[in-house]
Amino acid sequence: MKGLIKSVAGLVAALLIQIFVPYVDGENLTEYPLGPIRLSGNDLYKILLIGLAIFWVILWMVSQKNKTKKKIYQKKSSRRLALGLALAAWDIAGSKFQLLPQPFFPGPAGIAQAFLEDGSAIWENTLYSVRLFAWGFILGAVIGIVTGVLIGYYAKAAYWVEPVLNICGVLPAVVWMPFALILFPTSFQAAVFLLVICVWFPVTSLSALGIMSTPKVQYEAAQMLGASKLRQIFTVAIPHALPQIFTGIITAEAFSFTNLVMAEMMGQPGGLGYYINASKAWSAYYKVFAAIVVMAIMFSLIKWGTDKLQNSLLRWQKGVVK
Amino acid sequence: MKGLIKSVAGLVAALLIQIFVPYVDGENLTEYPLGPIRLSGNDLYKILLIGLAIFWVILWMVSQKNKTKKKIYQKKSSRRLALGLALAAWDIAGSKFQLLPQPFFPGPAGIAQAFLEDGSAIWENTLYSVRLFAWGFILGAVIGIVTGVLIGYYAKAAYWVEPVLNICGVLPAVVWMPFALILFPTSFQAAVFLLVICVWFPVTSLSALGIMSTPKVQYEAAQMLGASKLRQIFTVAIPHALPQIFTGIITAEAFSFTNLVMAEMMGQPGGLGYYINASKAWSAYYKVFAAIVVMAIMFSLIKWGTDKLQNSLLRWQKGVVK
Amino acid sequence: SANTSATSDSEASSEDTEYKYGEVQIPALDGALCGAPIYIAYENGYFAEEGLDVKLISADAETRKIGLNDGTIPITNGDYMYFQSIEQDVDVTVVDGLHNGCIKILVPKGSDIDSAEDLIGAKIGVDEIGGTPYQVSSLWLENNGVKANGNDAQVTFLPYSDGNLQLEALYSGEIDAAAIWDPVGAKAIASGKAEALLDIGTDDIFADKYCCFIYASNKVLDENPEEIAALLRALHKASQYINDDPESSAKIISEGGYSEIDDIDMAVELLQSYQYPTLEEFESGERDVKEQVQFFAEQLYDIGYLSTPADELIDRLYTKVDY
Amino acid sequence: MKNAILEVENVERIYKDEDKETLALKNVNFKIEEGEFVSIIGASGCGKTTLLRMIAGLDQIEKGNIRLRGEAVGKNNQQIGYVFQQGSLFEWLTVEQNIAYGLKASGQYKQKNQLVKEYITLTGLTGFEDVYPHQISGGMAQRVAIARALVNSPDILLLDEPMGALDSFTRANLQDKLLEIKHKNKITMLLVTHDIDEAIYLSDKIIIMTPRPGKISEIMNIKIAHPRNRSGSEFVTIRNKLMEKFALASEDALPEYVI
Amino acid sequence: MKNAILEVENVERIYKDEDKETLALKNVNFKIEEGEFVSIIGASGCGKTTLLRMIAGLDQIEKGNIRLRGEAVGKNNQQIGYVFQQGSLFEWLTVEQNIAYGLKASGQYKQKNQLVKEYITLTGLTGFEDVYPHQISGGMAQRVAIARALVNSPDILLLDEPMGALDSFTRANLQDKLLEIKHKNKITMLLVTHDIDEAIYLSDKIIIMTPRPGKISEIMNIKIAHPRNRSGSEFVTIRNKLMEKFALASEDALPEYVI
Ligand SMILES: Nc1ncnc2c1ncn2[C@@H]1O[C@H](COP(=O)(O)OP(=O)(O)OP(=O)(O)O)[C@@H](O)[C@H]1O
Ligand SMILES: Nc1ncnc2c1ncn2[C@@H]1O[C@H](COP(=O)(O)OP(=O)(O)OP(=O)(O)O)[C@@H](O)[C@H]1O
Ligand SMILES: [Mg+2]
Ligand SMILES: [Mg+2]
Repeated sequence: MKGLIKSVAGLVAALLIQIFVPYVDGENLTEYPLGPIRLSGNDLYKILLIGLAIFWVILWMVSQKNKTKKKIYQKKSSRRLALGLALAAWDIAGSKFQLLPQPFFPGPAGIAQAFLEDGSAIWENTLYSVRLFAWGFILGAVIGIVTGVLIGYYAKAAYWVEPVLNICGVLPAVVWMPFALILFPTSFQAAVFLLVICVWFPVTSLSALGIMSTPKVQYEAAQMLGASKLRQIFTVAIPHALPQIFTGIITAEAFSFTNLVMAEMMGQPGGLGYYINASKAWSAYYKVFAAIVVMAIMFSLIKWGTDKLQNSLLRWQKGVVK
Repeated sequence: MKGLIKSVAGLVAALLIQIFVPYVDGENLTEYPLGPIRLSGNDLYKILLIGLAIFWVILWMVSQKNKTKKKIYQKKSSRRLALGLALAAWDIAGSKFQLLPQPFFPGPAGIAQAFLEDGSAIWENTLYSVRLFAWGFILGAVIGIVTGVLIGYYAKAAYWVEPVLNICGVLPAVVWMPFALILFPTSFQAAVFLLVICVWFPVTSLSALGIMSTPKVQYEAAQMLGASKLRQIFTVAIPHALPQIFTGIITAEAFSFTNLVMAEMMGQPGGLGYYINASKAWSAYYKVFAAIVVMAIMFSLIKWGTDKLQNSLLRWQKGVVK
Repeated sequence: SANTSATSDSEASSEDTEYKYGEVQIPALDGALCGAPIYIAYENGYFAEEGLDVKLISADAETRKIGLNDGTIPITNGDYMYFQSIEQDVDVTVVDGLHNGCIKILVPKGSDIDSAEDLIGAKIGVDEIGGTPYQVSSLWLENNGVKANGNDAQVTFLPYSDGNLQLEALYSGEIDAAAIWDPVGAKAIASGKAEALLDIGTDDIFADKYCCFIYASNKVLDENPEEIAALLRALHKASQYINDDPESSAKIISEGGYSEIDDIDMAVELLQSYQYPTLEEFESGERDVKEQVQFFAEQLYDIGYLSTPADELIDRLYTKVDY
Repeated sequence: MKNAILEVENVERIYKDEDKETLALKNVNFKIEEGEFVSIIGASGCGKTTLLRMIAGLDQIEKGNIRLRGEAVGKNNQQIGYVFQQGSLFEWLTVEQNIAYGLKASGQYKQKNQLVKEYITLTGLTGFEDVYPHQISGGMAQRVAIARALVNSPDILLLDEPMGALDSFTRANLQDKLLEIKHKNKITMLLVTHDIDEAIYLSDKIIIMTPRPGKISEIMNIKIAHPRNRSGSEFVTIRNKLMEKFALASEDALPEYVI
Repeated sequence: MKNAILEVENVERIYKDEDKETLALKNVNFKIEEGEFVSIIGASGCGKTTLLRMIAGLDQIEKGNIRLRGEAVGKNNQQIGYVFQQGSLFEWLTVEQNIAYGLKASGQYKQKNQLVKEYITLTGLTGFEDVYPHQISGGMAQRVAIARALVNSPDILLLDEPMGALDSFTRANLQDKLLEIKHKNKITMLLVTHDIDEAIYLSDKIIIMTPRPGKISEIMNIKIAHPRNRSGSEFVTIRNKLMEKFALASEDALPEYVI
């Protein structure tokens, strides 16, 4: 019960401030139609606050059945309180009293406004980014794992690929851009290439590390049991390297995400990076922040997916590493 | 002897091609004064080739005295051969027959030309970049280690800082820029801040990981020997985490280097990133590449320094990790 | 040699000068020729004469905007790109004009495209969605009956953060036209691989109108209008100098390393085409900055790039400074 | 009767987890006299480590009393030395630095640094002063751990299965070393072990514990003169007696797995 | 005389390093008969592992001959099972999957998968089929390693100190298990060990090796009937004899450290 109150209290504070504290400059946000009703950013922000509060109430009810879940809920409640208070403070500083420099730091209602105003554009650009990211990331990860395994397993491959890896790893995107645009027929492919490059580097080097650290005795055990070289790679080297491969993939995720914005400045007709740049040019920072919110959600989802995959593939590790 | 011949052969090939293969468009590079003589990019390139060859001959002579060194020299000779041949091929494709798309990919002589033409400007901009990088990197690393130790040691700190870390870690530099510019009085500080942010994230998370993985028994051993909490942090937690701290620092190096270019677009009076952008405005890609060569050398030096430091601080690890 | 020698020059020449306004940062180091008066004012000591200890920096559009807003940068050169920002309450205003046309729309040499209508369905490369080439192209297209904005737009704009890559995309057919800044645009024409579909130096809509304005920080303007005035005086002297002697101007800029000029003749040609005003023109006010700002604001409002009518916005867009 | 250096009175310990409680120790009572060598022997999980940690002040004493020379033990008690089962050496310090750690931590390094050399000699580590832990064998590492615990001159040395991971040759060797140190420095030692032979070979007194909840089932005095012969008839008799007890006490409670 | 299943003839081995050469094995000759349990015992570094690896085909045979049922041994010889000292289990496979690995690798899993269950029962691992290696104790892990090596039905099982890292309770338990398996499956076993008691308890024949260069100093037949009593007089006599030999052979060559 204490956990629930703590969790929701912050949101309630945020909601009260949104409702009762007036705008210092009497700012009026335009209302936009959303289905049958008309909403302003203020309304949407309020709805989101209430929605989140309801979600936490439901979560609390579900968690009551299980001691561990109950504990986790309780543990997280201080953070939730802080989040609510932060939103309230931000609302005051960003929207209500405009203490933050405007228009650079809009309040939460301002950002909500962007979704109402530009919802479909944001959605389309998100889809575009997802497509680009998926191509670049998956290709880069696959190529990275293959190269990593080759380097890790064959000393010859390491001898030749390592210097290339060391050079490519630090070349800034500026260098790759002309190369990519000239090499590939479409700029979409060029942008994918840019992402592939920046995923490839960490995935390769960490996969190689994982493969190299496989103890010789494990290969020998497999050999004594009749496993061929190829089988040894697939049933010994790769499973052993899997934790490091995942570390590489997670590093690459953050890294390629920051490069997505740059890739979308290379002749792409859309994407969140494109949208951010376009909005920034006209100082529509509330739209910039809206895009960032989308990116944060996207990143969380990707990370969540990777975590799930990792947990299921590395369940044998549970309890080994703290 | 075989190693020596192999090492030098590639350079000789590159030299012969530079001397005897004519430019397809009869390109004449301007000569610039260098001390008492006048040189063109072709001449400088030739001098560098010869210089490198002499260096390898000397290295070979030194290595003859020591079996291990001899072996290493021998082992590296294939790579050296490949480097020489690559230079030769690049000379043909980039300068002589101009097979690579111009002006994006100048040949080696073209890049050498940039150093003759613009040597002192490159040098000054390099110094500027070094200053910016040093500030950002050192500050970021120090703050990162301190935060990492706090997070790793105090669960409370982890509880509050971790969400912040997760968010900051993936926000692209684009997002930080306005924030940095508004927050800091001078744009130099803002640029430093940008670097600090991108160094801080990997150093913190890896330091924290290192501290957290310290076995409890080691703290207890120190406690039984009369060590205070503070002493435990400095003599147990930090030394134990040092390998991971270094991993963080090395990751951060590559990461912050790619961000240096961006930071220098933020109101800086110089720097290699600035130089690259200015050169690009006039399609002077040979200068862009010259700056990249400098950056590569700079990065190698920094990496070399880090390696030295790491080897001396982590000499207790020698032989533990392969 | 570039920056330090320049710095030491100005230090030597102005050792006895009292710097009334202290150190002033001006963003100019972007490699283009638009900022020519700034380099000239710097090199010829006009800034120092006005008591300004100027430090030149390189800054992208974003950095300039924020610097102006915060007052850390007093003035900058720029086009219509900040009109929308002013509408969004960024504390910036136009105070003067700088020069005429420096943007072109290029098509590959021998292309079939030779009018705005031919661009229907085309892909147009720009440096930045929302940037000046984007706005210029949109204005031109809409004026010539082609929809450039909105869901029913008849063209697609694609951003290329590097002008050279934009050209490469143009040559490879990835885009049909490139709205591009000088000097990249001018060089492309000189190389014979591209031709201009639109040159705003000569086009009816844009000719005889400023392309680059001088923007000032409202904050500095409130706190220290004298400083802005001093800056403008220095720039006017430089403008006059360029007008008088484009050859030595180009030489000064090249030798100072402000612009990596590799073709001095073209640089001279460009400087001339930009029609830097003379002191006389400034004083007579024959080139009415306010009127031109209003004109472009109206145009942008008409096509939907501004959502506030020009009349309401003009007081924020333009501020008269007495110098 | 000699002075009791350590008194354990009615000690009890319950581990509370999520949903279940484990009674780890119940009603533990014993005394150790000055200079004695006492072994605690019992199956895995019977609470030996828990007991030792409570004596060392690493775990809280919830019920009962533990007194060292009449005073209740608590945190940071430097009169107690502790040798952990394994992995407690500081990998980043040389052998010598590891041994000197306690003196530095307690600020006595200046006055007493000759002690470090002394213990290096005593534990037979001469020549390995500047070597790092990963470069030495398990047997040597445990000797370093012992030297490290001794350098602060504790009144009593607690050893938690210090030889569990060693092979039998090394083990025998280290056992002799331990006796040598004990006699030279007249130090009281309390050893936890799995190994019946080891307990008999070393101890004046063996405390036998039952598995969960850990209770003392018997305290046995060993009166064989040193050096003891592992194949001697006295030795074999005691071993058989102990073996029987264990077979009875923990037939199917043998520590087969840990999950 | 029974059939010799394994013949080792004049085997020699030199390790060539940077600047020095180590003569690891010299003039090694012995035979093992079908169904025998043979132990090799010797100080650390005397070349026991080297010898075992050569028999298994993991190291090259430079000089001499090793024949299994009359044929020279080579790579990928599935007639030989090998149990490594430790750390050879596949951490990412469950107990059952580890044991099934050999059958899958040799493509016999379809026909013979009931063997996996059989060996799980035989090694007493029932109930732990779906558990991962890090969740079980060292003793269980070695039983998994043994079951894994047996599932391909090798003619001979080589064991390289499989119990080195176990405590004495678990060790005794595993020794009995090993004998049980041997008798049930009539399998020939060659065990390398440090532990004299272990060798006596298990073997029909003990091969004693001298330290560097590793040579066979004696081969001793143990004729005590099973189950053997570790405190029995026969046992104690043999142990004393062996101890003496070792004291002579390796007084100051005791394995004190590895650098
Ligand atoms: N932190 C803990 N939380 C819950 N239960 C614990 C904890 N520590 C130990 N236990 C339980 O307390 C009992 C005694 O543990 P302890 O480690 O003292 O045994 P031990 O005799 O030292 O065993 P071993 O010989 O395996 O080292 C065991 O049943 C164990 O599972
Ligand atoms: N790869 C190698 N290179 C050089 N020398 C080696 C190598 N492997 C083993 N040796 C040396 O050969 C000798 C025999 O080694 P081996 O591992 O066979 O001994 P061991 O009897 O198994 O020892 P332990 O009981 O410690 O396992 C040792 O002196 C060792 O130093
Ligand atoms: Mg224990
Ligand atoms: Mg061995």
